Amino acid sequence: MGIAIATVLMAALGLIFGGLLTMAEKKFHVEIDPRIEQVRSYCAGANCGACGYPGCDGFAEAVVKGEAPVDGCKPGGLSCLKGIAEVMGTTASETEPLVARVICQGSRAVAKERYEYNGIPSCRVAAGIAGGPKLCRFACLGLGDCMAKCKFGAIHMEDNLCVIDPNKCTGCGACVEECPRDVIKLLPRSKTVYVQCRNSDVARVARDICMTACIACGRCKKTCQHDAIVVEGGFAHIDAEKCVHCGECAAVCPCNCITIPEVTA
Amino acid sequence: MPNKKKSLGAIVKNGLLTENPTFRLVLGTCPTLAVTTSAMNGLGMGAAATFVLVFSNLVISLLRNFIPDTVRIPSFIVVISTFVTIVEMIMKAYLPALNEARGMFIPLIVVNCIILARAEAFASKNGPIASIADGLGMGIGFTCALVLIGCIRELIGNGTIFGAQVMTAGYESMLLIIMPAGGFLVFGTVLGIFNAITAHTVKKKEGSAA
Amino acid sequence: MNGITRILLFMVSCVLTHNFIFSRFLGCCPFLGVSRKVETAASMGVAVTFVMALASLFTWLVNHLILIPFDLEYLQTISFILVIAALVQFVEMFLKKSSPSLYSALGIYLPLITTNCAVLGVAVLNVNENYNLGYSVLNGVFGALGFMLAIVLMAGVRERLETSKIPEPLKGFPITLICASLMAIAFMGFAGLA
Amino acid sequence: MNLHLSSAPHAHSRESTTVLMLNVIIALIPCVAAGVWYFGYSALITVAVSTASAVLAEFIWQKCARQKVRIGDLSAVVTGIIMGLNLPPQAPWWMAMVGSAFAIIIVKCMFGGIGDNFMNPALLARGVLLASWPVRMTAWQAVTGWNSAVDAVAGATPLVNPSVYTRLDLFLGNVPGTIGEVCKVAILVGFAYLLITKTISWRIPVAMVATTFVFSWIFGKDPVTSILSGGLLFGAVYMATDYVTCPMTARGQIVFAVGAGLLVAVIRNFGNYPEGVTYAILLMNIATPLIDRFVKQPVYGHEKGVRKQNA
Amino acid sequence: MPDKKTFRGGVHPLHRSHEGKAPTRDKPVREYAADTVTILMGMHLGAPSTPCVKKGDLVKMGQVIGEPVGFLGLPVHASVSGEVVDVGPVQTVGAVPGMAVTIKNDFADEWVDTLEPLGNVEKCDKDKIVPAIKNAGICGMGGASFPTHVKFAVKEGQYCDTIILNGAECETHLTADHRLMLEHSVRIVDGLRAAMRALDVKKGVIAIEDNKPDAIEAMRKAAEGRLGVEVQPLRTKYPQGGEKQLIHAVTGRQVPTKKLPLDVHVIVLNVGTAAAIADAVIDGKPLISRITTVTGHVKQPSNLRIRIGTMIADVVGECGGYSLEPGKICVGGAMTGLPCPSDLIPLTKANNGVVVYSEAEAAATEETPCIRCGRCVEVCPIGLNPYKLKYLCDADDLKGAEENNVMDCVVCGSCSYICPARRFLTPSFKNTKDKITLEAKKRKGQ
Repeated sequence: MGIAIATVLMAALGLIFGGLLTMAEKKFHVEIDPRIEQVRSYCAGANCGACGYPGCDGFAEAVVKGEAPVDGCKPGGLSCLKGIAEVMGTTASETEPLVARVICQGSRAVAKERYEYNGIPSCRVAAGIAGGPKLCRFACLGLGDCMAKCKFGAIHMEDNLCVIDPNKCTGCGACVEECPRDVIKLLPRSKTVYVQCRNSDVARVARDICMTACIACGRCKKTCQHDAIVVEGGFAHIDAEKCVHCGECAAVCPCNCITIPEVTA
Repeated sequence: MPNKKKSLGAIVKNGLLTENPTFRLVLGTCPTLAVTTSAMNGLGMGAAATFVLVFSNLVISLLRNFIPDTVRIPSFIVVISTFVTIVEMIMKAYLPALNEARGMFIPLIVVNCIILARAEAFASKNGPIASIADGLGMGIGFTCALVLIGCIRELIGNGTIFGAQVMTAGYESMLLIIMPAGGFLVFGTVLGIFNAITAHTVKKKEGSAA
Repeated sequence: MNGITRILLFMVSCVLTHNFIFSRFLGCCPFLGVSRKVETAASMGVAVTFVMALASLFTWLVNHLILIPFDLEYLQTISFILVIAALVQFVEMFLKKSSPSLYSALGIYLPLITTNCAVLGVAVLNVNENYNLGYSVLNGVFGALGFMLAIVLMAGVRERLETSKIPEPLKGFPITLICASLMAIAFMGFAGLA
Repeated sequence: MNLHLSSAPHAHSRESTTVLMLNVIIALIPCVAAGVWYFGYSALITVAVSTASAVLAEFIWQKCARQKVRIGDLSAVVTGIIMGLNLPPQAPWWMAMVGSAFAIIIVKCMFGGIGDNFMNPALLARGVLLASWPVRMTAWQAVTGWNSAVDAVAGATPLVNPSVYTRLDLFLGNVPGTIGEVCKVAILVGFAYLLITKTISWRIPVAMVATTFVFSWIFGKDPVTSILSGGLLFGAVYMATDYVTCPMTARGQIVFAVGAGLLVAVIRNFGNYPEGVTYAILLMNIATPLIDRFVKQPVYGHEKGVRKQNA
Repeated sequence: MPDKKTFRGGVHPLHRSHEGKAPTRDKPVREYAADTVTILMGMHLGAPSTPCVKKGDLVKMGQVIGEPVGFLGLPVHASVSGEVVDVGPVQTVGAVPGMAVTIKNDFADEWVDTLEPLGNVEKCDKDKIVPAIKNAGICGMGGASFPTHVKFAVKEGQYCDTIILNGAECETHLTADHRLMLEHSVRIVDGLRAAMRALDVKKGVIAIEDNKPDAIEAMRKAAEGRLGVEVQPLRTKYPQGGEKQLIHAVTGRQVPTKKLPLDVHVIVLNVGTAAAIADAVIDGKPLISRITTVTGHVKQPSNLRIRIGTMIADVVGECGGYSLEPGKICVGGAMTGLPCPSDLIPLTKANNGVVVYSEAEAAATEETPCIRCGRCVEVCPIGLNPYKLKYLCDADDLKGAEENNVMDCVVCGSCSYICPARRFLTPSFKNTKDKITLEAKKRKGQ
């Protein structure tokens, strides 16, 4: 008897609640696009904001609504791009992943200082005080504004200079935005040969304030067999399209402005 | 992430260490805090939870293809509470002392987050054998954590371990540790030490790899 | 002691002296999980209060109108949890519809109200202590308010901890637990108030 | 010319963390002296042990955690002295050590060190000791005089048995109690010093004591005896005013102090404990982040009526 | 008028050494003309002027050498007569070098012949006053260097009922305004009257901190019998001379957030600016010289009337040179002064002082953890929570900082001054304000 009542009771309770919940489910139903969840799962998940949306959730929603580009998540890299493209039913245009490079080698030893800065450790503040502690107005100040912004721990400060680990860098560009001196540039990952200076002063001045300043002597241009180098605005530029990474220009540079960073897998 | 290719041993180990429910996932904090005033209490609670985990995982895994998504959680809870009721009856019959001491927490196994979390995260997606292994691993992991915390609290707060006098006669036990505040404190500190050790080993591994 | 004083003291005891978190260890999961921001903590507190009030009412009714007459006390756990699960599911759907922001803020913790042991705990307590209907509901409401007080205070403290230089291994749950411990010590001051 | 540049301001007040802590230490000296006067050398030893272990605990933690060692800021010394003054005179040395170590390591260092503890370390440690060894923490030694051997003659604290002691006894400190709290004269001297050096403001101590006074009266106790007995004055002057754990704004501090004063009266009159100062301040410490959040001071240009006035 | 009005909060910097003013406050102003002057084109807020002379040109005193650019533009005048020896960028205290005209002084002090004096301030044509101010190149001489004629541009629907002359000089070390008020009190009142007439304002208040009783006395005497001019003593407290604080203290009104003093019908002028207005109106002379306090570790701290564009090295030389190895040289007082990278920096219209600090005074301070003492909250004249803002700024939470009213911060430095933990409060807030402004600009640009 007890078993019977128990069974009936449980069944009845189950039925009543089940019915109530089914009704409620119908009444309070909210449509959520399942694709949002899927897109979200492919994102890098750092909430870095590089895409311009409030966090990865915001980005995912925008992608599904068609507001954000499929390749908006730079930190996620190729796998993310492919994944999102698959969800959204478009094919991924395979853009070369970018990586942030520091266009300055003005460490404490080579770049002369205007004064000793002992205020708040912020490049932006230091840059605003009498033209900044380094004499070169294009120099990295090395106080770490970019480091604070990097969500991926790819940046550290060494000897008054910012150093970016290309293996940790996702090319999100947060540091580029933050740098008050525009010392950091996003370059295609394969472009390992580049000029590490953008001082536009005349050669005499540039050489005087920094030992590793580009003096626009044009030797690299003469050496380059692929016509990839132009000297413009007081310093040399390398055209990524034409450059074959032979490194011959680096060998002749009198100021060691062009270096071939180690390529690590 | 549940992976069907994982060996059973790996699943058990997962519950014991990698995803230890108490120290890694920080689930089921209420019983962890409430019953660990002595090592024995911890062991009893752990055993009860393990029993429920194993059987509810098994049943849910078997039923996983029949339960509609909307009533998933209620159905899991029904299964779990059935086994809890069984444990409750066993406790009353065979371990009246423990039941007297912390009896209120036995029905609360139903709402122990570990069990529901495992049902959601593992049993509803995996086969019965794997689910049993998972339940066993998680259960034992949980039990170990409870016993560890129970031992520490019993030792400092009462000078004994499993009821046996350990501290010398002159020891004046620190009552606070077996009070609620002490539960939070010991759990938090052990958790911190656990984290520190893990971080240390991870660093070592990275160091040796590089 | 007259009736009103007794009820008042009972309320004080529910909120402070026998605080669900600090002296009964009930509801620790959401207490640790949803106490990151004061606003979320407060809304969680409100949700729990609502569910607990309903739960203590319905479980009392189920217990006294169905289980006891039919001599089925052994079904207490299972039928209580069913009532609670249904209630929570209902609240969840309601929130999803009426306040999506609150819903997304509470996130995965809304289903976990079901597994908030405070809710089942209050039902079991009511049975163990043999409270009548009025006291059961009072116990539910004021116990939940005690929970809310604890979680909001905790959230305030945790917001402050955000800016603290807490050692790496202690960040997250460990420091929260230690916080709870220190708060529990302070709450001991209320001992004997009721 | 070797110029150092930094942004304005280029001048700085002479007060530093160390100076402020030193001020508190100086203000505590009368209390220590009074404790020794009434309870003998053992009181001095207790305070010394607790201070030494507080400093040592901070030093060890900071070394182990590879943090910068900051014992030079003297905050650990303050915590240690207050811890010692919060103990009964005949407290064993190991209790002073446990209390100080708990205060420094668990309440302060684990939360990030100076400035990051959300509760007063010394007070919380007192709460811990009170919960752990209630008998030892509430067995009071009668006043013995400065050079007597430790010979505990148990006496009831004035809170338990108010009629035994006159108000003058209470004021001068000729009563059993913890080392620091008994002598109100010494506390007031310390308070005056803190006010003169502008180390603390008058708000918290005055508002807290006044609130307790009023509510003790309402609850039917002799208000003067109430504020003179127990650790109220000591707590209000030295512990409720702890920078780290009280609200930042003037309004917040008043709310804090009134809350603490009310809780003291409530716990003393209705709770289990004869003394509520410890718990009252601790509870308000917990509420401090919320007070800081919700009790705001007017902001220039945002005040009510500013817009209207210019309309 | 009730005496000694003030505002909420504030600090008493260096009060043990009379705000650092003791060495110069009793020193009468000395005329000084340097061998060469380097006149910056960008001395005022707004776009720098365009140089309209070239190397080798001979210029006379008061001749326009820079043409105004844009709405906030001001002309720049030669402050000495002589030959232009260079036109090009020079190092400044700002982020980038500034265009400047360098003139070699021939010491003839020959004025240009195009001056147009308007005569008596009470009788002249009042519509010509504001153009005269603009043509004289007058900008705020208290430090912010906002073009004065733009302050007088009262828009449709706005009106001004009070002009306040700021003679508070609450900054440390500086005594330039103090000496000006003692020695040229009538000129100041003339300038105020000219401004009042130009805008039909009935009330002019000269506000002076009570640590300058002689100046209060002198100004009272000068104001006697002048229509609507009053002298208001203020309590000595920093930043009493801050525009918002001054308006609150004198009128009891608060400038609403993101609004200007004109929105509460007030215009605030520095006393120096008023004197310059008087010169421009009565004599038609442009702003080519100003009083600057040179103090700190120089051999003879003095108040000098310098020609605009004089190098710091020259004024220090005039004061006997450095008395010890300088560690820091700032233009302006200790609370808001700008640090100079060398002493080869030309002084501008806004530079009311040069302070030389020793190396010990300039040594770096270590930032220690906040002890939540609440002193920063107590002293903030705006009523902000600097301790909280600092956390938000350090975490780069611009939105949070903005919600906590960081944009209302006046960067007075009181919090940094008082902080016992030596935290870099003010610089962080300034940095965050700059970032927020930049973000807003970017968003607008999009």
